[in-house]
Amino acid sequence: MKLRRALLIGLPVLLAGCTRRPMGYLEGAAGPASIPVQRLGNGFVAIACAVVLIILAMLLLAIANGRRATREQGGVVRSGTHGLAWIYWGIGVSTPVLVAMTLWNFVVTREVSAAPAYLPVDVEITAHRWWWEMRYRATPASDMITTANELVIPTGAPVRLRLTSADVIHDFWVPKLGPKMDMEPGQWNTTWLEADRPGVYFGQCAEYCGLEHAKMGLRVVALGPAQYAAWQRGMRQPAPASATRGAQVFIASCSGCHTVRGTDAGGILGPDLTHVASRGTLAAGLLPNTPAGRLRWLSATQQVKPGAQMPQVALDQADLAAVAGYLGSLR
Amino acid sequence: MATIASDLPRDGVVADRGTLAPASPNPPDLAARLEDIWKETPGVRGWFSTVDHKVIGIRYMITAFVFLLVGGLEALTMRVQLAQPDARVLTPEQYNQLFSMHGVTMIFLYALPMLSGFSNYLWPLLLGSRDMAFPRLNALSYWLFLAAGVFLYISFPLGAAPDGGWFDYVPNAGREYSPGPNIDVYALGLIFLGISTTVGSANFVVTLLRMRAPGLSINRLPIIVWGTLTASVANLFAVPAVSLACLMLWLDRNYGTNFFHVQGGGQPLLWQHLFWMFGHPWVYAIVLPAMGLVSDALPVHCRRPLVGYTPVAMGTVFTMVIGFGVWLHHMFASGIPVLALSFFSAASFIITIPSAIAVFAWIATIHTGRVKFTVPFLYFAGFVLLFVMGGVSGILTASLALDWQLTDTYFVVAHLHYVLLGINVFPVIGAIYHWFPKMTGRMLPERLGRWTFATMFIGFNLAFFPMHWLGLTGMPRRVWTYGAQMGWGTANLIVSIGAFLFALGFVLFLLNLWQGLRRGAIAGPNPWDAPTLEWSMSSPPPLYNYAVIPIVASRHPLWEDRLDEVGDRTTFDRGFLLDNGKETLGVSPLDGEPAVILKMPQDSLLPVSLAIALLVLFCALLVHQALLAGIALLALLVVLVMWFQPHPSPIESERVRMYE
Amino acid sequence: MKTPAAIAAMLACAALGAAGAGWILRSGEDHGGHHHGAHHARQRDNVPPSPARLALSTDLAGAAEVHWPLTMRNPLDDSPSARMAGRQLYLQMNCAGCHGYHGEGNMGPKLSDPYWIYGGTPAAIYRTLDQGRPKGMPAWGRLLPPESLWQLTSYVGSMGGGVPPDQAQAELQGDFRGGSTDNGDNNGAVRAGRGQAQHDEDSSQ
Amino acid sequence: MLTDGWVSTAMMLVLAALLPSACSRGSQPAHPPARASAATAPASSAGAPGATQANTAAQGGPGEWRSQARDYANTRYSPLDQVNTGNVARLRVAWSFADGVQYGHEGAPLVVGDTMYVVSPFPDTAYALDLSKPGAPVKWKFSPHPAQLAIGKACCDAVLRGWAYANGKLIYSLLDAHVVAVDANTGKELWRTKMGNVESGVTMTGPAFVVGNKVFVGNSGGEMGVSGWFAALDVDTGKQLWRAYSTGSDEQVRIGPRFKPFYPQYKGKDLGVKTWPPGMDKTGAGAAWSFASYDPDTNLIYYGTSNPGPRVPAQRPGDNLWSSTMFARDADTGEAVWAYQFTPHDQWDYDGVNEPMLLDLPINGLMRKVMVHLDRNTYAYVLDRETGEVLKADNFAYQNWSSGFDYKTGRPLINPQKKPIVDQEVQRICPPDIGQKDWEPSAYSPRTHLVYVGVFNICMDLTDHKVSYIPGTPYDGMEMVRHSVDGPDGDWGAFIAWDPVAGKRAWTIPEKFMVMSGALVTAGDVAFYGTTDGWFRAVDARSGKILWQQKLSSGIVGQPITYLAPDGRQYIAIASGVGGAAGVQKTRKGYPPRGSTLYVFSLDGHDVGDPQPGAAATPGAR
Repeated sequence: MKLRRALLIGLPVLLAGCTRRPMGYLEGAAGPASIPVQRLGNGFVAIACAVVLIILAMLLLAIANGRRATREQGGVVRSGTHGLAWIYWGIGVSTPVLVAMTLWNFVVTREVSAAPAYLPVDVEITAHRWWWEMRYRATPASDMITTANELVIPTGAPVRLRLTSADVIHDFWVPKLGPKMDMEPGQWNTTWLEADRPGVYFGQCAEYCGLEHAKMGLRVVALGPAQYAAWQRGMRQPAPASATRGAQVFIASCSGCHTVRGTDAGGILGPDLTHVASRGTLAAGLLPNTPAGRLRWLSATQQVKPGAQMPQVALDQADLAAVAGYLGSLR
Repeated sequence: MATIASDLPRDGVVADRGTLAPASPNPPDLAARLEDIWKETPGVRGWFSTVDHKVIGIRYMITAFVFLLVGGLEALTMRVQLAQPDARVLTPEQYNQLFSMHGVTMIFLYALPMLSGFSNYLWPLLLGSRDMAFPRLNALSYWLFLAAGVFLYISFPLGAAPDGGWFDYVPNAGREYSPGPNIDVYALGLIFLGISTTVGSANFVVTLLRMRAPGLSINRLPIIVWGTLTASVANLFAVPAVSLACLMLWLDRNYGTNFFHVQGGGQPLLWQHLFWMFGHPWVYAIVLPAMGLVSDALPVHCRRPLVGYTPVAMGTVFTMVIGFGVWLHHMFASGIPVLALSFFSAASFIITIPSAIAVFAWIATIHTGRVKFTVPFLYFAGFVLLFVMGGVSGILTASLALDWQLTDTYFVVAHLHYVLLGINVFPVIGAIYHWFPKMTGRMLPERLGRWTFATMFIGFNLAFFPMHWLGLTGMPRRVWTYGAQMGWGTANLIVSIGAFLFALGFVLFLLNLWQGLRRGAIAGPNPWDAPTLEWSMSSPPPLYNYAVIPIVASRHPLWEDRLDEVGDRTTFDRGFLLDNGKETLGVSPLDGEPAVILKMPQDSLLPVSLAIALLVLFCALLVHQALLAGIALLALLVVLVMWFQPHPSPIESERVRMYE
Repeated sequence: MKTPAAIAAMLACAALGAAGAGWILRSGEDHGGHHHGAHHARQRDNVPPSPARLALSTDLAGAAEVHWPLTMRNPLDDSPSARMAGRQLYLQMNCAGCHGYHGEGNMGPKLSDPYWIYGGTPAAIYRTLDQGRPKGMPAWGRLLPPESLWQLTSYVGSMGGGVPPDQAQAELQGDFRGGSTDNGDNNGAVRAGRGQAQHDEDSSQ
Repeated sequence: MLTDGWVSTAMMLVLAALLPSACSRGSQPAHPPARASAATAPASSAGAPGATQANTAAQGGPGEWRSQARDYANTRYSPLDQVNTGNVARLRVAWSFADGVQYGHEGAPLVVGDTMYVVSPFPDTAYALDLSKPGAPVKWKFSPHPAQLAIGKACCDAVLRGWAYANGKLIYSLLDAHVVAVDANTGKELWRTKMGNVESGVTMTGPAFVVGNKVFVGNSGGEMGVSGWFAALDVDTGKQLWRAYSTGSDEQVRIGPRFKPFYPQYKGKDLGVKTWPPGMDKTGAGAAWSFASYDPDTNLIYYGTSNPGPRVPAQRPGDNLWSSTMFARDADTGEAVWAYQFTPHDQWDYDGVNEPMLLDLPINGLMRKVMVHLDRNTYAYVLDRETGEVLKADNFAYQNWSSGFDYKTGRPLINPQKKPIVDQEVQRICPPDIGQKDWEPSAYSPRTHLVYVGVFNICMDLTDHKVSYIPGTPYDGMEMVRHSVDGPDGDWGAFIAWDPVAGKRAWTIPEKFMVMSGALVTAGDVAFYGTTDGWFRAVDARSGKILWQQKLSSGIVGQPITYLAPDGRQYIAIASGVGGAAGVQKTRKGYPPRGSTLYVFSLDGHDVGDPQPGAAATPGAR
């Protein structure tokens, strides 16, 4: 419990520690599945800039030369076939560059696409419109962990991701940790990622998936091995029994769509809320998971995320506050 | 700007040869006779029944330009929404419909039709012919394009516009996740438009093979002809893929088939394969003719022939051939095995080489030429830079590993706008400045033209260059809004400002067109002193184009004297005189030897009738009105029967009269 | 030749502009079946005062007693998106487990014929969903907001047996012989299946 | 175990039985004399010279039918032979009785003394019929008025699969998850015990089973996300003595030091929790809704548990113990002694509830005390009933979900092509959810050494849907289209004679519909069964030749019995009232309307009042 509280307090600190561009992949890559690509990307961008500048210079030079010719010789049509040397030299120089880039590309492709032989963490992620369901595979089955919208991983360990979708095509993308991979209904795509250092990494659905594609965010929280083990232990616990008004209203009005293990709430349409209060955000990265954030989400669902599958629950303010309070107790 | 402007010729007085008589003779008695033979029905009926390629070409361009403006307005609306984080100007549905319609409009209703317009207008002039091979088919392809455009836009005011993106991936576009008529409009609209494209492409291919002046062998063809030919052949292979995909989608949505339904054993990736098998060749189809426009028009303003005609022409064809083998690079993240993807990645690298040939050819042409700072030149020179930028960013996305980060980010948005705007819109506008005198007989004002170019060029780069940065910092595509914490606000604001500046450029351009039409200087037959055949006649050209079909001897018929080329000279004042009814010359496919005299059809209401019948048919299919669909189908058959009734066949043995 | 073309082009521009403006205004109100909040505004504007409004804006589940005119229409107008949302709910709320994946009935009554135990008009179906029925039908008004119930109503009515609101009296008197509200093709099949359904299900109902 | 003197004797006899001269013959009296009480040590059973045998002894006299299967071993064998292959064609209706309830009639009437007890499906009305009078008038009627709510919570029709008689009481489960005891003489309610909460989907359709002073019941609702259990109640007070859950901790499952499963995968702490994703064991079903059997020698009670919940396997990775499992428990304490899971991680709703039949069979040359269990998954298992070891596993019908059986691990090998996929249709999985044999009980004749059983010949196209757990609603998710193995017009069922030793069919009678009635076999070497389309047939137990048949008013899903009335005549009774799982054939042509009639047959249709052709003072037990 203490650890989790420490984690919660630590979250904003970790967030603050992130770069100003949390989705950028040309800086701050944090694992073996993303660092080679970062190098490649920076290299290619540099080459691209150089090529554009060289061509720009050539173009300006050519225009200047052409203007000079006009000034000196007037606009008389010029005959002759000279000028082909430009093409020979141009292609002669650019083709080796291109071949080198292609080879570099393949070297990096090989590096990041081949997952390590041993992947200690194995997570099934199912994309829904518009949130993420994570299921950590484990033996025995009772060690499985189900959570949502926040992928918690240990640092320094490669994580296998098995990706699918429950509805339309989505795409799993955490730029600082690894490549994109589509999540397609009826198909399991696998990819992997690894974080070398603890932190919170941003992700986002990268395939257009309808109305709220924009608001399908994701967080990857990388924890040190000890913290990760503590997190695992915590996640395997059921929710504590509660007889509060909030718990009652939750069971009566929310259990059709949400699961809180340890209670009668067993819906699977929305995220598993057994430990919802331990997550950093609500509604797939949209709102901070604070008392105010929870209340706002419950009382203005369709304003905060228009079109979300969660309807505006028809409860009065007191009940909404009670439910928000109950959710806050699910650590 | 001032220094550049100082050495420019005054408006309308571009070339001293501009006021000379056309090279192609048009003696009054012959002109009167041909005028009489070729004249079309006047009035409203004539407006609907014309089959003149020049009229159709201009209509194509105007309609496509209107769609460009509409698509641009859609884009501006989106840019208002995206100008700041967490904005609420638009709802997500509105945004999704807007970006979908923006894509569909620009790619399907602007980019190719605009080039088809140019090609329609220019081909017979460039080829020394009097019309396209199938004039009525030509009219039909325009009416179908218009009808398909209207069909796609009917849904807009009803709030049922396509909202699945122009790529329309299933299952998001399936009935389950898009239950309204939105996607049916898309699917049927694309099938509809596909008919127009196919018909038009077939016409271009046949026209090239048979409708040329004697002596215009394929090694003398202007590059625009190579470009459009390549694009047309590609379309004939590519369009069926998307038409089939759309038909399957429509059946899935309405009749419970399972082509794409996972539940019924279907495969969503099948859609992506079919779509991109079409989509990627299509990208080249809307780029290669535009490159051809530049390759033909830029040298005029550099006062020399294009450097490397043969490599550029062959590069055009080569690009298209490889272009059919790179579609998987749109699907790098879809879970296809890496080995398979690697081939497509490599092909995507290789495809840059022919484009690089063209770039170096253009730069060499400028470098070794005698540059005149005309407005078309500005657009073409600007285009070369934008082309390189679009191409180089394309190389980045060709990289499999890097594309796993780049794909579906704003980097791709930047890339594709550099490609499609840089390589299509800029050349097209340059080409309008270049060929406007031929089409209207008046010059476009240069001064405003330069301001227009500056506004557009700066606006364009302001709008799209920061998108590279946005993409590299991870902003995903197709998002209706984004959070403030992502740090994308400033760049997006710049983009939006740039977009409006770019739009201002278009306003100036329209103003420019208005000025040109109203009081542009009289152009004369060849204001630019250009070398190709279309400049050998009066501006605008007569109805029948060539009173006497010229006999072509080189690539630059009007520059032959000055280029010191050895060998024959193109003859304008002696050639085939075809005044025995509405007729033109057919030649052998490769060498351009005269083979046959073709009787051309009169103007006809059949094309527009067929288009209306099809429009009704598609509307009926959309709303499931079986009876109405049956009636439309019947009308369709009646029109087709009338269309195929016997008409004068080519005359093999008739004595050919020569004009001496 | 060119003048008419220019005029036509401008007219087209104007028409498209007007259409676009109209669309932005219109679709700002209409959000298909997804937008719960937005529906309130639209209903208030377009639907004459009726219990439908109450149903959408207040919690009826076990709260204030509302008198339901059987002839009340579904405030969602049976739009395709409402129906599709209803279909989703039908699967997600385990309705299919009792009534079958295509409404063929099993533990619960068949829903694809016009034989209804508690009435087949939208209002009657809504009430059944909302309050439950004694032989095992749960009261969904507890778990689902009214909007969702109307979506379910829309879907259930479309399975082949829905009674149009204006046929409510005919249904009460046993004179209703129609099929679903909009699918005329099904009538024959539905009528043929009715006898079967009755003998098959009457014991369980 | 062999130190037990009785067992050693049995072993020697088994060896003797292997001699050719000792091979069984139909004319030999293979069954032991009836015993007065089940509590008596069954030494006599070992004395029978048959090659295979069963403890067919039952409570009561040979003419009685005091429990659903007549005996603890679940054989449904009657020693009566008045009706035999020679005269069975003379069977005619003697009388009939309709309770007017239109649900499936699945139970077997009980005959105790001169009274027949029948209980209708929901609303579970009990009737005592006086067999001493012509036409068997109603002696008393008892209406328990169970909650109506239960109708909508019972997955497969509001049925009742049987009732029990003990110590002058008629005891049975009510659909609304209560157990009620009625005075067998007066029809007055003696006690009623609430066993579960029907609102959350717990119903009770299974037959109560009595051993001594205890009545055993289990719950239904495997499709509703209930927690499955099996419980023992005190016959006199209705007080619960013990309850063993099918999932959960060892304490809840009553797994303790006595638990000695044969296979290693069942060894370990709290496997009823660990083989489930966290929390899923609470809704993991494993209901016990079918027949139990009892071995007086070891005081073990055997019963199977149902499918895991939800039926969609994607939601519950793991073996999902102890669903689809056979339990052997101490009848007094409920402690588990062994367990065997027929279908680990059951992906097709195959359950494991089918009746365990306790036989002594020569397996691989050794006489073994075994349990024969024809599972829904199409394997006919022969288990060592003392250890839970699988001795034989043979397919009794067509299946394609499994590519074979691994005797080393005791697990079936799964055909990966037939695993369900969420939201995708997997075609032609055979058998479908209800297996190639459902709960309908088989019969065993010690005279022919064959098991008589109604089986199916069907497959399904399956689409799985993930489901939410919402208390009181189906936790199900299987969308199915069932069809015959043999194409669109193929037969859906058959009645077969199964040789459990050879592991093959002796004969087969193909049937258009699934055979969902129980089987009965008598010492007259006649086997009886009914069909879904309403035919009640008598067949030669050795050849499978149909000797007599009668079309009844509705389809038959009940269990035939035979008894002697006070007039000494042998009667055969069967309920006709289609329903239950047979309803999956509802849309097929020829499916009969519902009904509610009990038919009683006798030779020439004579009833108790009719004159006797010849005195038969002690018929049946020759």
